[in-house]
Amino acid sequence: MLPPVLTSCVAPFAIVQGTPIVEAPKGLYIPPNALKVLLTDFEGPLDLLSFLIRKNKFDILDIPVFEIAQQYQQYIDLMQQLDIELAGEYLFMAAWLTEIKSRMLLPKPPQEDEVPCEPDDPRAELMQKLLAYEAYQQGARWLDSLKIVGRDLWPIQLEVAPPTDVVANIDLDGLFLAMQQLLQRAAMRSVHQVCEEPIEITDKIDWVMQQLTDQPVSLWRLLVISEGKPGLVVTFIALLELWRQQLICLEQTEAYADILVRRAACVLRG
Amino acid sequence: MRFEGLTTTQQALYPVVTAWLLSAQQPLSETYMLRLLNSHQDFKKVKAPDLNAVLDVFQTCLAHSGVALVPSDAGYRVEVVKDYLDWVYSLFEQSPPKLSRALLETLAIMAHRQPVTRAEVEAIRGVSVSTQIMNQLKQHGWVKSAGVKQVPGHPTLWVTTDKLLQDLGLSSKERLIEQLDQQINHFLSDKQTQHSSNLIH
Amino acid sequence: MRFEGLTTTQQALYPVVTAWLLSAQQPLSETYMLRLLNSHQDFKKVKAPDLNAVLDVFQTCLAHSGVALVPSDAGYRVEVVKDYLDWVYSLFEQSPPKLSRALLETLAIMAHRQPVTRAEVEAIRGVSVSTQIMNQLKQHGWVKSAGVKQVPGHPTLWVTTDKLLQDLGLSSKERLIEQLDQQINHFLSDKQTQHSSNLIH
Repeated sequence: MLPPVLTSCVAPFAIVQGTPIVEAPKGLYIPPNALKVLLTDFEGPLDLLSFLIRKNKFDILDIPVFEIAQQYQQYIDLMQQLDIELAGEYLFMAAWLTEIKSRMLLPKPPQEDEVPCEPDDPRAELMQKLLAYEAYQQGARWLDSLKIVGRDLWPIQLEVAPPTDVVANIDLDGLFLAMQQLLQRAAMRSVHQVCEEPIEITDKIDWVMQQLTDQPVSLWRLLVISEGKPGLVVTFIALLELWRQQLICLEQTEAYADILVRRAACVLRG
Repeated sequence: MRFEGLTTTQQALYPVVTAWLLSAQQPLSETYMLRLLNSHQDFKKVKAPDLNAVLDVFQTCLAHSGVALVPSDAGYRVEVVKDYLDWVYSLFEQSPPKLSRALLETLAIMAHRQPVTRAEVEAIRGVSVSTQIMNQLKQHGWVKSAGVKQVPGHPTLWVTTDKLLQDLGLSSKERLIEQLDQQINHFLSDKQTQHSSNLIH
Repeated sequence: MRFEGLTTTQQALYPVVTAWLLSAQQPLSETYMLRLLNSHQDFKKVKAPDLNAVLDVFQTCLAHSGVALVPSDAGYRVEVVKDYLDWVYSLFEQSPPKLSRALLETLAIMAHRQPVTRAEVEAIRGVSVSTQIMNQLKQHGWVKSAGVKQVPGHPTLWVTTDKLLQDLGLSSKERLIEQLDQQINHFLSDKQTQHSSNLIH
């Protein structure tokens, strides 16, 4: 079944051999997943609205609110039918459109001649917002058109060790970036690896005990990213085993907080 | 053009300029290279045509290779050309990043309105900016925090970084803002014209 | 040897290999390059002589320039020729050198996992840590040895210094570790979201 919204649009939704097709041929089946992809592709209510305006070739500075509101509502209904989780912003926009609609229905107060009614236009704020948003979409398209390092090109920078008297700049951002690249590579590697070296639980237990001191250590520090999922599982089992043997203590101050691990000995001493 | 066709000075210039272009960490403009060269005894009299002759020969040498000497707004840079980017990424066990529309929109607003809070970006986009997008922008090293806004809640103010300018091949932050301004104003005036012509007809 | 003298396969190989050599941050061995090439459909049958022909042409192209293709035990690497190092340093005077990716990665692991041995860092990075990088880290005063690990061979254990904290503008080592932890958490939770959103579509 074709959702009503796709057949009721004025604009053709396809052009076949030069002929615009306004109504879908009967029996055409759009897989629900494809439709879902289309509908979840919107970057929020303003994006959906500007899509509708473009599709209908409306003037953004003179939006026919009644038609737009109706089409918008149809999309929202469709999204809800398909169980797409709707951000609150979408519903807020629906309410706003309804409000503008009702304000436009109110009789206009008698006006002094020749005074333009524009400032009182109930649509003014919405049109302003849409305009600003579309302008930035244009800005984004411009950014996208640039050749961007990493995506479109890779600058050549041969490594030259600096002379000893030169002080290098270092900042946390640089360190974070390096950490990020490392993690990405580790993630890629774990995908590529076909046969992995087994990680022995006894080795892991030894290693974990070496890492632990009297000071609590975050569980994260014990996880070796490059070992991938098997590594995580082995570490987890190793920790459970150590815990069972009462060699370590596990602490968590509140739900979802970091789990802290430490040697059990310090607890006895304390 | 071949190395043998260069003058003696140009031949002496060639290794210096090529070493620079291949090891510099940012694009090198002609002016910048000339200034640096002229400050040295041997190359006091070097002029733009000498530099250009050297650049020409270098370009010829790089022909057929996977890299090219590319001029941009910010200057000359040697870069891996797009066709071979995937090969370089395979060496680094990575894949080229994809930039989503949401990310580019957020970046455009941040660049144009900087310093700006996340809430201000959200007000323009009409939807919340996901933590994932913020993380991606930070991971690319394109935005950084620059203090907090002196309003209740003290939200972080975001600005773009020098790395963004380099990655986009732009010479300065002013240039970036100016270009975005142009794009935006162009768009707005287009809409205005369309609107007025609608009114007439 | 000229590009035109190469076979068709070798000509197709040329841009790939040159892009690799210029962008790799460590020496590339013949074996490694061949393995990477052979894993690709187009270059399944490429053998050592093909690679060598390509390297020869590249060497010729770099003649007279300020860089050279240098073979070593570890593999091939394009390096700035010693005579022109001072010229490259003059670039650094204007803008201090950025730290290499390899150095930052090594430092990030050392900071996060300290005390840690060099072998442990190598295990995480998946490549060896060069002596040059260790020397640079020590020279900057960012890492120091803190005894040896009680395992066969007694490898040195490395920790970060107060100078690193100062240079990063951090108050304590715990803060540094905590911040790196946060990065990892962000990454893992991003991966998770990406993964689950992939499942939806």
